[in-house]
Amino acid sequence: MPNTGDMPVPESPAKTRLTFSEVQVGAGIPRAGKAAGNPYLPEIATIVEIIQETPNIKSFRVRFDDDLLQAAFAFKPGQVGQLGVLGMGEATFAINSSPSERSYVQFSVMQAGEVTIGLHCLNEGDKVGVRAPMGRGFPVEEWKGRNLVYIMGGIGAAALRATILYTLEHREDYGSITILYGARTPVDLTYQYDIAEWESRRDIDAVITVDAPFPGWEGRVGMVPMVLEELAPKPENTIAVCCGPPIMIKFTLQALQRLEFPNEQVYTTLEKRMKCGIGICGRCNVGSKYVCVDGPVFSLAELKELPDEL
Amino acid sequence: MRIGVFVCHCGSNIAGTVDCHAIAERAAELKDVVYTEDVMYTCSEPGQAGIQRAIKEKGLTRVVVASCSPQMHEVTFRRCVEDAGLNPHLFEMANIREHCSWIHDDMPRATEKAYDIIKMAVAKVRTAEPLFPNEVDVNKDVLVIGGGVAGIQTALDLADAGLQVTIVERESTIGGTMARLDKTFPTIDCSACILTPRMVDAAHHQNIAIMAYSEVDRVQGYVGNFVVDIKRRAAMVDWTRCIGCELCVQKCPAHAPDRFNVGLAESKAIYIPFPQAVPKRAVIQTEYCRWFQQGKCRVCSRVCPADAIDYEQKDTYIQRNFGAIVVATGMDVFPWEEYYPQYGGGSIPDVISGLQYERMLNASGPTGGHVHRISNHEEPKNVVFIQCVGSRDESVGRPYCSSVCCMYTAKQAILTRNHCGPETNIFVFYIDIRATGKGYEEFIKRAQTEFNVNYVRGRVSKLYEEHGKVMVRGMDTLLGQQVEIPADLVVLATGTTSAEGAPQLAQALNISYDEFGFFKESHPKLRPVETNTAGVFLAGACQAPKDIPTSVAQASGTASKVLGLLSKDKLKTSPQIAVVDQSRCVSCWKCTDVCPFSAPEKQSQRDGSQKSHIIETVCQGCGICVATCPVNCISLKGFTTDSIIDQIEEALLA
Amino acid sequence: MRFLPEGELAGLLAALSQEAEVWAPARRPNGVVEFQKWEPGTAVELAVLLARQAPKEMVFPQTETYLGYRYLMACPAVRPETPEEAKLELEGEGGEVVAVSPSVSHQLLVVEDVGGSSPTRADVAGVELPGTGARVIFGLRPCDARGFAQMDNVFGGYGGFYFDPYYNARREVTTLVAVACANPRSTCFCRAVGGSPSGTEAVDLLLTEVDGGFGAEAVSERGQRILDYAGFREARAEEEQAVAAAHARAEEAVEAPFELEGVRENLRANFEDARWHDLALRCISCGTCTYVCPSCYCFNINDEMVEGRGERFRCWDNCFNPGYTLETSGHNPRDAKAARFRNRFSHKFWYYPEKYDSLLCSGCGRCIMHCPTRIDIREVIRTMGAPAAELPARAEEE
Amino acid sequence: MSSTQDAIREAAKNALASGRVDYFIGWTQGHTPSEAIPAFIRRPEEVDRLIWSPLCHHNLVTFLKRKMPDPPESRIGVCVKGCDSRTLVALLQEGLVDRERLYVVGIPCAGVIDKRLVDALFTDEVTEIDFEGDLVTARTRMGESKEFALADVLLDQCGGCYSPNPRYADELVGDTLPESQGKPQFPGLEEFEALDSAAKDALLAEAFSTCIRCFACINVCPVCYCWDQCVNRSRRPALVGQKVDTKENTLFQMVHMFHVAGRCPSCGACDRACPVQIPLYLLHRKMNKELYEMLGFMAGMDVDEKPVFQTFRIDDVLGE
Amino acid sequence: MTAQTETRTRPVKVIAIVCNWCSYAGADGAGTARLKQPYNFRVLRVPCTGRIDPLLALKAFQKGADGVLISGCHPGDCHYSEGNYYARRKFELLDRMLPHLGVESQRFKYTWVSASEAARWQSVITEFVGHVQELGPREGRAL
Ligand SMILES: Cc1cc2nc3c(=O)[nH]c(=O)nc-3n(C[C@H](O)[C@H](O)[C@H](O)COP(=O)(O)OP(=O)(O)OC[C@H]3O[C@@H](n4cnc5c(N)ncnc54)[C@H](O)[C@@H]3O)c2cc1C
Ligand SMILES: Cc1cc2nc3c(=O)[nH]c(=O)nc-3n(C[C@H](O)[C@H](O)[C@H](O)COP(=O)(O)OP(=O)(O)OC[C@H]3O[C@@H](n4cnc5c(N)ncnc54)[C@H](O)[C@@H]3O)c2cc1C
Ligand code: SF4
Ligand code: SF4
Ligand code: SF4
Ligand code: SF4
Ligand code: SF4
Ligand code: SF4
Repeated sequence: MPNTGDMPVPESPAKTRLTFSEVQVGAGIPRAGKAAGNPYLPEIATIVEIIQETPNIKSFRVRFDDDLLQAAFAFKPGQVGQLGVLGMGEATFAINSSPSERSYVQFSVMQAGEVTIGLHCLNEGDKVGVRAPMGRGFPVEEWKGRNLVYIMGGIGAAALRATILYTLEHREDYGSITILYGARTPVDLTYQYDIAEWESRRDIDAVITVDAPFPGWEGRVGMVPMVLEELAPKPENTIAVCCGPPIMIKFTLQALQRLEFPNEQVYTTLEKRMKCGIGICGRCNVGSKYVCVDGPVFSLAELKELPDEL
Repeated sequence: MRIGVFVCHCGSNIAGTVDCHAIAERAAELKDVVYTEDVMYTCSEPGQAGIQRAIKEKGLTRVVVASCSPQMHEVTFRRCVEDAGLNPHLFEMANIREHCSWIHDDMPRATEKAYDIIKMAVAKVRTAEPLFPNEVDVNKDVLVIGGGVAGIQTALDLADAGLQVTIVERESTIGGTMARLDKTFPTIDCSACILTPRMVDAAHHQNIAIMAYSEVDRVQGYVGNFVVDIKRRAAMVDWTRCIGCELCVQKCPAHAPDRFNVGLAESKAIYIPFPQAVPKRAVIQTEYCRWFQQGKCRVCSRVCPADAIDYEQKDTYIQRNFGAIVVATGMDVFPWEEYYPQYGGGSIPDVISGLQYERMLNASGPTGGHVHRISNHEEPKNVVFIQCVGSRDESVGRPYCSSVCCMYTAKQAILTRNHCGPETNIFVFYIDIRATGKGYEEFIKRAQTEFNVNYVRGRVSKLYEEHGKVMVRGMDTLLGQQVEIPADLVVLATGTTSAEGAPQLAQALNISYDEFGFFKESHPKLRPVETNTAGVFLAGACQAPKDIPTSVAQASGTASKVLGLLSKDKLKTSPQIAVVDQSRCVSCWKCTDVCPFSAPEKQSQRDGSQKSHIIETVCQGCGICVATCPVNCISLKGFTTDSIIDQIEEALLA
Repeated sequence: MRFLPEGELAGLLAALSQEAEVWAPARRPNGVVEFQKWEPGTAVELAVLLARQAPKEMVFPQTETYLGYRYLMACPAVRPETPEEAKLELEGEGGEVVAVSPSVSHQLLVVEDVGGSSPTRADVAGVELPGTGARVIFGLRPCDARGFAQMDNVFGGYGGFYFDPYYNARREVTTLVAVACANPRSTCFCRAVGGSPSGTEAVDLLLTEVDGGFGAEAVSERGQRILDYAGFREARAEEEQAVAAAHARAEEAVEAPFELEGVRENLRANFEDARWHDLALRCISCGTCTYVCPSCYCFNINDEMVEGRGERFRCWDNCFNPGYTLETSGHNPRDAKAARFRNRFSHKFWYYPEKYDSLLCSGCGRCIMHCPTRIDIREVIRTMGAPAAELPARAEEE
Repeated sequence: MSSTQDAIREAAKNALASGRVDYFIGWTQGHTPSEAIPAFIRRPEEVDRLIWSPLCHHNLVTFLKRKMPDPPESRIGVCVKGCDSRTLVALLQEGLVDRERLYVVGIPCAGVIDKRLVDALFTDEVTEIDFEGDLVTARTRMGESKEFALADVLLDQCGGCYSPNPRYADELVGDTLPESQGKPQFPGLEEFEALDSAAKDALLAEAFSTCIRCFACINVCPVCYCWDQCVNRSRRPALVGQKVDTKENTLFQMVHMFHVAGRCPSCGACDRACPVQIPLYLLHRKMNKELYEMLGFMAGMDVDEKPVFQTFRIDDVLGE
Repeated sequence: MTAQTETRTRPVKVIAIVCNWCSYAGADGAGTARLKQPYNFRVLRVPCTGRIDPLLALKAFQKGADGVLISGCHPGDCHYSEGNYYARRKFELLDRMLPHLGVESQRFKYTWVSASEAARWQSVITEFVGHVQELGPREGRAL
């Protein structure tokens, strides 16, 4: 017999393989609507509104053409979706409308390459393909009763907006809430409409900062990690959630370490190149974890377990 | 994306062969097309207004007009859509007149073709991006390299227009070749009388700085922003003190050949080329100076009333910024001695070059304007001119015509007659006569008739000395017989050649030059004074052999080009240029190799690597680099690879 | 055990091809042996041990278009039809219309499934689709078959993951008739990864070539059905012995160049080890190894316009491809060749096992044979799968 | 032969011991004695692993190009045969490798074996190849053995090699070989050239239909250095479609071919790397023949020359 | 007519890629002079023949063109002074290689037509399309 050591080599995995008949009852396919059973086919949706957030970021509010699907569409804050322009391809974006918003689903798109340029060319009324939701959201249920610190930079706000909106809607379930949001210049701040509201609310702390002085900007100036250290949130019973460009995340995590946040209390979302979005095509792996199904949300403790290949 | 398509009938010019209404209807099916219309005359006032109205009312974001050739109306429509608030580059023209209706007569087939042409234009406009001309600040100072008549003219024109001009002249005085001439054809007016006042004007012009005895060492930057290192050669004389009194020259005990007089006279080791020199400053030619060669003397330093002599002087370098550079380095006289052994190769004293003769004729020249034989100082009885020495002669590598020799020979022949009287026999051996300028042919005629110059058609095969004469043996091809003339003086109409060091200068300036060292204009007909390097212009004989009127005319043309360039505070660059996607550039530098204008440069990146970057103001938008870049990371705005592929696809789709 | 006399082989294949498409190894004009559609007269090539490529393309084509669509514009200036009219027109053309715009837009987007080789979304479960009719892959080796088993995990929804309709539509109608290996190559190491030259994992019917014909053992019901073919007869005892002897001989001929024990842990421990760089020096980062591998399954999804129609397709991809992990910011977590290299082996012996409780290598040795510089997976595992302490400080690559 | 091998080892040892290079690239035996593979030697003690025989077909210049050296700024010693050296010269002409960081050991080469020719003579796996003068002995795993003349199994271009001696090297080992004078030969093309256009198309279509786009040909090509940015992978611009089908595969190969035009000396590395035996060599050699007839140009002959497509002559006699 | 003869006789599709300054203007001139030309070619305008990557011509064949014509300024007349010299080398190689890639040599041509050569444009395009039509459409080719 071959030496298998501690390496289990199952005889035939076929027994665990699903068949079409099983699939029809929906096993393993958590999506509703008529595309059930084929996770590759997009649902067609119509752009109902486009918001120019910054010079290179637009938010798209889309509605599924299938009203039933639109009504049934539910997701967890932090989950993502594949938004596609037919003819150009699909790309991954965080769903950033509130989970309670029933009339549309919002994605914010920064112009980067092929697909995102294609998206930026679209008008209201145009069609897009959507595959959503995907991945694992933030464990907002687990966080109940805790203080929350959101730390975000630039387009990173897109990944946290749904979560922020959710926790604000369920304000009573959480302790103190701090939102620290920074961008390179005031022009690069997304969600101005939210910012205005956050800043006016008394039950949360919203700190908005830009990297360098800017004509007309009277608010705070400084890089996010530095401002974070100034704010110095206490780690006790506090969850820190951060998202932004890689360099910002790097320094923010260091700052949190200095503030003595335990790894279990720090969450972030990973951006990896992804295509299928269902844990098959292979490219978004970090070790054996696939960002599209096991993430994009990870706690720092979970990340530390993974090979250092971010 | 919302595209509008407007199909023009152009009266019956298009509609006669193409069913414009039908294709306008069909174009409505094309992807992203949201509005179509067929119009009688799109370019007319109401036609344009219609387009503008549609842009506003239908929210068009891109426009295609199917009508005539873009060469005809692209500008019109670009302006039209721009006035309606669209970026002018989100417009595309489909040429269904010149390329369709006018060359066909079968309506169904022409209509089909016109539709394809529209599809291609729609495909192209779909990938179009809004383009904006870039603006760069412009330095308005101008550098003129070479202070011959052309350089002086350009400098004066520019200075009069208010620009600051610096003339960098290699010699210690400006003036160039013309300063050495006696009279000029075809008017036979005194060269110095025309030139000297211009030199003085230049010297005194408050907007002109003359840097004589200087050379351009290195040129960096690009149009509007050149950074030039200029080397000031050490004159061993402090020019801020020297007053040009020539005392030193008088007292200097060391002799040197007189370069200004082309060796016809001697000068001193300390030297001022000629009395009207501008600036009139002394220079020590160290190779002849006793102090430098033997370590003793210092006479000049002792006699100088201004205490200007400085034996310790070194070459100095200064850096200046300029917005434009005019090259006016002129031409040199062909070094005939090396190439014509059959003419004695310089060993026969009474065989001289045209320029030497020019000095001899000059009243302030070494002979005081007296024509005599070099060998014995006698007045010559037989003077023979030989044309085309070093011109139109493949065997010496000079296939081109030097363009001035025929004329100056005629001039010199006439002057000879004036100087030597009616007894002297004057012969001119010529191949044929090039007298194309205004009054030139008449001038030649006068030489032949009025001044009794014998024009012999034929080549001189040999010159040799015999019995104190220079025997001229040649062929009179008109008579078909050998001729032999015992000459007293032979003047070679020596051709011209590019200025010494021209190729090196061209390399420093990044401009092209031909195999003879003359600088290449950007386009012989359309851009005759520009070079391929934006902001670098040519004037005078450095571009090709020229006479004074042409040099001056070109110099003024150049000045106007420079003025045009520098009339704005900012340079607007054409937006249809190449750009590099640096994230994909693999630094293979093929683009820098092939670009005729040296637009791509190596740009250092934050990570220490170098990537190609195309200087917007320099790129002319030809796209040669695009077709050369292996990874295709350069895109030519307005003509991207993707847009070409899309058009091909549309053209081929049934 | 049943027995197929040599002369009956063509008959069997002919019989099978009555009911299914039969694919078998055969020579191409240039001499390369590949799985090709069998037609009467095609010479099946069984002497060469391994076809150039594993038959994974039968279930997982290199390029698979799964969605087609086109845009239909109807602009108001000259075409006043309603979206409904346009929709009718399209249906007339036979395309399935899955989206028609609401009245806000004048732009009609029509998505149609391209049909062809892929199941339509309406009836994913319908298995008898064009291009997915029953298939028999004949003459593959046990290691090739194991590749299918390993991909089955990924595409089959094992462990609660997603179920891939395209793969499975083909996989479910594919019957694997393997032929046991007689002369294993020097590159074979199936035994080291739990396989065997006569292994039956994922195999429906196993044939063993002996003098005079093939011993035949059905492994599955499907295989059993094939044995119904009249050309089979009951094996004689000496034939059964010959089969057993052939199995034993082949088993012996396969080396087991490394021990699996501890490999996964050691790969994890050696993740940062500099020896990865040494090993990868010779690699040219091409990806050949992954494309010839029976179990490498990564793919890419792209949209392209083909003849005026948009198509979305997936095509093989691999971790040596630079675009595989390149991120928007330009950052590439696996920019260096060594990192890409490490991923392939780690995936096969660490990541995949962690996720699917199995290995992602059947020991066929194709990656060694076809690698332009003969990178040897056995060597890599022997080196990087060993405890760091047991190896010289900086072992060289050979 | 063995003296050449000793000389290589010696050169490698010196280069390593003196600290001139960080590692040295030569050839060593593969997993069976029927194959040589590239070897990367870091320590002088290890130089005895280096071998030299007609099995050493790999063009090691490949390992000098972008992204190959590890760490990137390594100083590298490398062995080059005649044709390998011409690829190196092509890289040097364009300044794509830094010659300061190289130590190049040149080996005059009398030809290398085309192992595919040997393999084709057996059904079983060839595991051993020996050389005895001009005699080659091949043995299979099961013990079958055959002998043949070296000349019969050489790569077809090796026979009339125009330039067997390295064109560029810091040190030459082994005896220089006589260079064939006169017109270079482009062997093996006659049959292909004689086909009509439809037959050529059919031949290429069949060949390209089997391409799996593994990029072995491009990545192994020493003068293709764009690495991650190869336009064959690019989606913007989308010159080559990502679908793997005959038409796109053909264009894919055309990209490679036209991009190496003027830089490819037909070393054949791509051809030998291709797992599905697409006759890349045939086309590239044909192209080189045309280039030679067109401009008298051969790639990689002279470090100071420019590749033909990055320059021009006004008096090129081309076209009408 | 059978389907087969139909494809054989269908009008061929020719792509003409021309430079803006000379050949496009030359073609314009031909139009202005009402010089009759074949129907089945489509003109694509680029700034300079130096802009045209030979691979674009191959792409056109791959996409189904039956013939490809490249035309620019005469050598020496390039608006950018050097573009057509580079192009000349590239297209010469392409011209020589195409017959070996399964594309008959008459299906490709590179030539020079100046802005003043309207008549030359007419004869070049007419002749070229004629040759291609003689060969007929290309079907089912790899390239
Ligand atoms: C013998 C002879 C007789 C002629 N007679 C006539 C005539 O009668 N009528 C007529 O119209 N034309 C005549 N010409 C032609 C006339 O000389 C030229 O047309 C005219 O001089 C051209 O002027 P230019 O300014 O272009 O060049 P130039 O006069 O040659 O001036 C060029 C200047 O640039 C300087 N220079 C060169 N290189 C450099 C450098 N690298 N850096 C800085 N400075 C540099 C030179 O020192 C010189 O001062 C004659 C020419 C010759 C040779
Ligand atoms: C979980 C997740 C959530 C994201 N959320 C958002 C969001 O809310 N808003 C937003 O603007 N962007 C978001 N992104 C990034 C977004 O997916 C990429 O910007 C987008 O895919 C770029 O696609 P493209 O076709 O325009 O670029 P391409 O033309 O494909 O390429 C441009 C560059 O982006 C890289 N790239 C392409 N796709 C991805 C990808 N999926 N992930 C990472 N890099 C990629 C390419 O390698 C290339 O370097 C998210 C990414 C992930 C993985
Ligand atoms: S487009 Fe022409 S001018 Fe511009 S950089 Fe490229 S080659 Fe130079
Ligand atoms: S040719 Fe292309 S890849 Fe090469 S340096 Fe220029 S821009 Fe970069
Ligand atoms: S990794 Fe190599 S040996 Fe293992 S199955 Fe794949 S190709 Fe075969
Ligand atoms: S291991 Fe071999 S086949 Fe695989 S990528 Fe590296 S060189 Fe290519
Ligand atoms: S090596 Fe062969 S199979 Fe691989 S991409 Fe090149 S031609 Fe295709
Ligand atoms: S094929 Fe062209 S783009 Fe690709 S690597 Fe080679 S030279 Fe570069």
